[in-house]
Amino acid sequence: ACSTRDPAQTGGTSSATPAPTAQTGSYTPKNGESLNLVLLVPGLLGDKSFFDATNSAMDLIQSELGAQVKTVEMGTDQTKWYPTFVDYCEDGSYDLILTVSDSVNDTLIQVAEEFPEQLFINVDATMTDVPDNVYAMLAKMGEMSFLSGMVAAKKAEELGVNQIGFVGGLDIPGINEFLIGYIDGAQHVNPDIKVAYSYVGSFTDPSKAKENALIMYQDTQIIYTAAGASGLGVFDAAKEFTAKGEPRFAIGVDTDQAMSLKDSDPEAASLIITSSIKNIPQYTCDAVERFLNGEIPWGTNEMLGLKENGVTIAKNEFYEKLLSQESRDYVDAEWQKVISGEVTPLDTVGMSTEEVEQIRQAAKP
Amino acid sequence: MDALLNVILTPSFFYSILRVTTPIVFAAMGMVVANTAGIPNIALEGIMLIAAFVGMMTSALSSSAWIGLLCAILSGLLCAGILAFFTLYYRTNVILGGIAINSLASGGTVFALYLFCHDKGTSASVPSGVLPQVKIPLLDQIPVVGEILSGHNILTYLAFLSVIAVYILLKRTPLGFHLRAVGEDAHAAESVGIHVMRVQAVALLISGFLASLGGAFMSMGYVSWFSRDMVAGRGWIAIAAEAMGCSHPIGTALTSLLFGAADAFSNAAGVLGWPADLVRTIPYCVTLVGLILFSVRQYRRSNHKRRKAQNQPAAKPVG
Amino acid sequence: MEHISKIYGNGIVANEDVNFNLKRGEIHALVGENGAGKTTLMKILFGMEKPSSGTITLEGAPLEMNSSEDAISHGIGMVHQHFMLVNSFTVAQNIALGIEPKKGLFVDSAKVNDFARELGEKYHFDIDPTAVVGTLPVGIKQKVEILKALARGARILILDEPTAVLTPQETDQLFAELNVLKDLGHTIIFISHKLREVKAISNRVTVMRNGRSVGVYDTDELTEEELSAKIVGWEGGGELEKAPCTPGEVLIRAEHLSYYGGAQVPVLDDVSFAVHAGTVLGVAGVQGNGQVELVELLTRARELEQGRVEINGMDISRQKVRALREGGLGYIPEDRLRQGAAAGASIRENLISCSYYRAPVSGPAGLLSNEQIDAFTRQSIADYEIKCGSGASKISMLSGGNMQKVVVARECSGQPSVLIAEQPTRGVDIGAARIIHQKILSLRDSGSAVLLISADLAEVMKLSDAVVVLYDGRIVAYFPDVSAVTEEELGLCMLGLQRHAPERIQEVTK
Amino acid sequence: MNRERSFQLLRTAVSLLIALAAAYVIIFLISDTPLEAIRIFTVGPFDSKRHLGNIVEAAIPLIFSGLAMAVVFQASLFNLGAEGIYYISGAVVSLVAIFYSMPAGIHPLVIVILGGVIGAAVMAIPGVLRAKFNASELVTSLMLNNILLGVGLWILTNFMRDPETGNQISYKFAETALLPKIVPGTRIHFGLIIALACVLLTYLFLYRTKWGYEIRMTGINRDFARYSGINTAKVIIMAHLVSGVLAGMGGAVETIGLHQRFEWTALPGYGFDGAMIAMMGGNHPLGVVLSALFVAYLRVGADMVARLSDVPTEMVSILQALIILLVSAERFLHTYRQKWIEKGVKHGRAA
Ligand SMILES: Nc1ncnc2c1ncn2[C@@H]1O[C@H](COP(=O)(O)OP(=O)(O)OP(=O)(O)O)[C@@H](O)[C@H]1O
Ligand SMILES: Nc1ncnc2c1ncn2[C@@H]1O[C@H](COP(=O)(O)OP(=O)(O)OP(=O)(O)O)[C@@H](O)[C@H]1O
Ligand SMILES: [Mg+2]
Ligand SMILES: [Mg+2]
Repeated sequence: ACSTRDPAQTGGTSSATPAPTAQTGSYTPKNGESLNLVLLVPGLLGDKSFFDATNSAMDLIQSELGAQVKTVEMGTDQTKWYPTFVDYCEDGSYDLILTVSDSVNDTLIQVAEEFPEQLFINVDATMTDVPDNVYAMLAKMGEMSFLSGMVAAKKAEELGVNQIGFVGGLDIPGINEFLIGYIDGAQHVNPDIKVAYSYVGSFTDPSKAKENALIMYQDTQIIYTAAGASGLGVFDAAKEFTAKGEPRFAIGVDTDQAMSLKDSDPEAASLIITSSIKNIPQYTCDAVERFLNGEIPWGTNEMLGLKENGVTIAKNEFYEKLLSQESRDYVDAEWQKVISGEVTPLDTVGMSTEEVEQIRQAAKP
Repeated sequence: MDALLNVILTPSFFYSILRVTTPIVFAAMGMVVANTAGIPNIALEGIMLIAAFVGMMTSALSSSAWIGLLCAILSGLLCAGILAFFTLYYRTNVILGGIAINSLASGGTVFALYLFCHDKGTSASVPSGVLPQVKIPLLDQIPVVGEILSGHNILTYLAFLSVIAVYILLKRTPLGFHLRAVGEDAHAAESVGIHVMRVQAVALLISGFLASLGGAFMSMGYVSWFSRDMVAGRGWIAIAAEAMGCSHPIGTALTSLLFGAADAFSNAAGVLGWPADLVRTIPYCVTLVGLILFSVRQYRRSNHKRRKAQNQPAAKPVG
Repeated sequence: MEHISKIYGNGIVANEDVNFNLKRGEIHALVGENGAGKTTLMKILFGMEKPSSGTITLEGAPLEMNSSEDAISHGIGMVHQHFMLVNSFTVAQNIALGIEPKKGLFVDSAKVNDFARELGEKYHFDIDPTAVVGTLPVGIKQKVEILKALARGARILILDEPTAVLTPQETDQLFAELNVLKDLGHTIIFISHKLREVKAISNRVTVMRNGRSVGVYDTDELTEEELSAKIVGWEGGGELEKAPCTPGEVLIRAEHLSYYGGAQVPVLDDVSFAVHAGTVLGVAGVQGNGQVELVELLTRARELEQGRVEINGMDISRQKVRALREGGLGYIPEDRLRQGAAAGASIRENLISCSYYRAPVSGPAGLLSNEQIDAFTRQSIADYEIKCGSGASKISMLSGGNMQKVVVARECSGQPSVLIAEQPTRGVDIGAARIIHQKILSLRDSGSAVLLISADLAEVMKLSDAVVVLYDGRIVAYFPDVSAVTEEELGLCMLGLQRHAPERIQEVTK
Repeated sequence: MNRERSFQLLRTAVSLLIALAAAYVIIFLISDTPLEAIRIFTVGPFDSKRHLGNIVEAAIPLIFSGLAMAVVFQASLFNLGAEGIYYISGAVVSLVAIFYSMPAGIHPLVIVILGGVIGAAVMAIPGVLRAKFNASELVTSLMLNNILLGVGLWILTNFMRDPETGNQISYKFAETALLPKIVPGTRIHFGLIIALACVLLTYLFLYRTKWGYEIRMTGINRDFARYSGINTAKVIIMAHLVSGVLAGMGGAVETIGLHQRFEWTALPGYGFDGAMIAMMGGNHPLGVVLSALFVAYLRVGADMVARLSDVPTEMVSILQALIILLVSAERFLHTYRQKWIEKGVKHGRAA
């Protein structure tokens, strides 16, 4: 019921089995009627990334499973998170408390231990010691960036250049997973390809991202951006160069950015080849369904990669327009190979700063 | 190093300096006017943010960038007016008032953004207006200079015109006289019947007007949407520039440019893969070092004067 | 002005049911002790303060004023006691401020200068319109202030202690100018603590005491003594007793002091003198002849350029201010608001600024002793008759005269062996001035050396044992025995019209 | 005098009421359950021990930064450097909290002292520049804030990032490094005691020692201070150092008090909070405590209303703006004040 999207669009096969509706599940909601869920966001909505994606998962869960849902922003001050969790645990009426991202792990573990009766799901995290009342999932950013890397490299091939670029928000592990996966994917296509990279220094400074991209675009045709709201600046820069008669392209992240810009800024949208996306809404909804069916492996942390349909890239009209059929076929083929295990992208999770440094230096122009 | 020079020694690098400097110059000129009247406006950051939002929103609603600009200016004036009302009429500490406006702006714009386009991050999903870029005839024919100076957003030109305007305002007009008199000695101004509160309110309004142009540039020139906290400290930089420029319009414009250049440089260095955390501090380091050198020089100069005076031959032999 | 009352925000009743009237073309003096409410009454008349109750009638019509702007438009002008001038502006700019002649959108700077010049000529005020005000001597500043008011068409001119900073000659000149104004039909209110001046210039006089008006008199009806009695509310006073002096060793010695301060011509030129223990050396001179620089050099507010100063045997160029004070230097500064007091601090805090860091005020571990401070505060308030709520109230709440007493109390408290007193009674009423004079003399009698710098000749002659006259940065005259000179003689020297021989001046270094 | 003070209280109360009323109006406009939201906002922070604890724990860093700012403000120096000091002090002490093992009582002590030393060292820069060369401390401190953020992030990335997590956070602190909780059922930690001790010490320092006297006199009138023989350059540096110590200790206390890792990736905002709190508290240590508690109460209330009802968190900043503007509006209601005082005087006369 959760996979409302056309599975064909995602390229891979959906792992979601046809799900029973909430009413038919083996679980009885605490209030006896409908499922009562709350999502505690460790930050603020509007990140255009996992917070927003998880928030839309809640809408999906509400419409597909008829659950009562609520989303709470806990803000950026970490010290406020614990009291919020405790407020909701003490309330006692929630069947599940959802949360998202690694940053909340410490708090989650502490609260889970203090409230053993309460069940929690972290929809996108790496956790080592998962308490028995917690279930964690992780979308492999490295693998979706692997796809982006392949797309970028193929596009570079088509343009006859040997360099692609990356603009990140901050030089932090979460962002570097994108970079490393991207480099890995690009080198999978062309081992000699060069990858320029830079960091904006903020997820909320699109103007600065634009400055970065304007410089990088001088000798780079394609830029993959993982910089939250700042990433918009990269598209703007691509538009500016293209307007001058020097076509430049971008790859977006987190949501299908071409489609979301299509109405407000068609020129920018038409330069976004694709976007790498976490399937958070789908797999979160799936997880809640599994919960209803009693199928959640509590106390574990599951990785959701290409194989599990945890991540994907956007295949929209612009993708078809900007990338040749041949290249697209190539990407699909390699995608299947990853699923079948013939190709294994680098495991970027928990990579040390030194390893990251080594890989990105090696690929630097 | 070569790579760096390749990036820096291009017209587009110098072009980017002017673009980066634009919002800073506007806000810094606002600070010059306010400070001259003795009422430092530290709400510039917030006013820019609000103007950026209002400009985006109204241009989206009206499908006209010019109406957007007008509304952005009105919002800047309104904020400055509120600040003036409280700090001048009700005697709220001016610094506290500034902090309050900044707080109002950072929360209020996100709140309004959410109401307006159901998004707490950016307004990119809403088509909003962009102010035109201006190709200057003849100038854009000249090879390098043309590339650097022509084709900027209209607000960039306005920013540099505002420097001249502020200079003339302060040095030549009656209002400028009153601003300076009030700033230097409010009692003296009051004693000749100048309405101190009114003059300071005008100063704040002018500074709000200038800052709102800087804000409008952010969302309607620099980029074409609003995103939360998009002013990202430029108002504070402007305050630093004004202090370093000793409240003088020209000096302040120059220090703003210095800062813009350092910022453009840090962008270039960042792209070349220098450590990102440290690279982002470059503009601030440059400002800091610049300020230190400037102050040390001032200090030396005053010392030097004293020493020179000491070495002067006595009018009459000692003894 | 009828039944005027004014209660300030801090609850002080500055005026209570005051009646005050003014006749066209008169010079009306307003006198009273410090804090009697004179300034407040005038500020009300000038629209700067709103009365709590009462009415103002101008030529039969009731006057409702919200700001000084309104007062100015009714032809009222005020010259405040503290200068209200923008220092970085020129004379002309200050005069034209707010009524600038325009050329299009801009200020017409040529007209600004012409306007000022014409105005000066019209009223026979000798000023340079292009001079920057901050560099001018006080006498000129005072004229600029008056011109400012006249430029705005003031028919009623309020002068709040205009003569406090002037020399007798300057005062005489001002009076001449005031009389011109009177003849031109202007009405003048004149506030002063100097009764001689009141007698000399005014037609009528209103006396204020404790916020009330005591009465209005024709000036000719009263003698100075009677007026004085009306002001303080009791008879008496009498001459200061001054014991013959007994000079001791030299405690202040200045040798060949020259000072340029960056200028081409010396501000001080080869100044030498010595002050002995148990004596008062008066420095007379028209302001702007180097007195300020001299004092600032002696107190280390400026770096010495040439020459040498010894205070209490210390070569001051090697000493910090603190060390000088430790070595027995007391200093009553000219400008109590700039240097002499921390306006935002309490009276008690202002009283301890010389002693806070050492026993008994500062105990072990740098902790201040409240008992000591309170005791000292109580003592000072009693000794100097400081009128205040309590030692804990802010010094800025005091009237100028009482503020001055705080400064004097502090500076004299440590029994300094050397006292530099600069305009010690500027703007202070008779009673307070008397207390301050007595204190200075008692210091001298107990063996201190006092250097007195004052623009008030009467004061110089009353207190000093010997007098030097400073003119154009040089000592031009030395009178070893004050009782043998007349004010006229001194005045001539101050104007540079008479000089003593170098040999005679040399005597002062002995 | 007393009448004036009681009016002051009255005015503050009225402006608080107006600010709250404005908040209620906003809540009414945007909430579907306004009455519930208002209840949570107003009394929520007091409805349980844990929530009361939230107020206190939120007030602790505010007290430190408020004190730090009060000291420089008293010297008439406008330095907003507490912001950067919180960050760098937190980052550096985290290294000690992670990589050194020490006995339980000693470890936090070392960390807090180290925080103070770092704060002093950083503040020395604007202090010396101001004292020696008259460089604007406002500008130098604002620039330093951003530089320290970069340096702190660099330390975090390169020396203590926990690769186990995908986030920009450090390894966990050693157990021994954490400040003990002192009130069961809340997270109030030993930092409160340190904060209150600092309040007392700062009060004594400012109002009862000769150094505090020098700072205040220099702040009120620098010419007067110089004339009195006070070495104002020394005083400027001293005020900066003391302020730096307080801010640095605040950063350290907050880091090991409520956090288990170093997890700030942006300036935490305490510098500006401190300026606001110091000014609202009249730059007096006791005023700082009161205004810190008040601001903490507002924030806890707003957090609660945001998390338990449908009012967004952004409302806090709007509300905060209103309250700052009104509460510090000296002349708000001043016409009534004048009447109130005149009446008092007349009563006094009549009696
Ligand atoms: N703005 C003010 N706020 C509070 N109290 C004031 C204010 N101005 C004056 N006062 C008080 O009002 C009283 C009258 O002051 P006023 O200035 O009118 O006296 P004055 O007669 O001019 O004295 P002086 O001869 O010293 O100038 C004094 O006690 C003074 O402290
Ligand atoms: N805003 C104020 N608050 C408190 N006290 C004030 C205020 N303004 C003035 N005063 C006090 O009232 C007194 C009278 O004010 P004003 O400025 O007229 O002094 P003044 O007449 O020049 O004094 P003086 O003649 O003694 O030199 C001053 O000494 C001052 O301390
Ligand atoms: Mg007076
Ligand atoms: Mg007076």
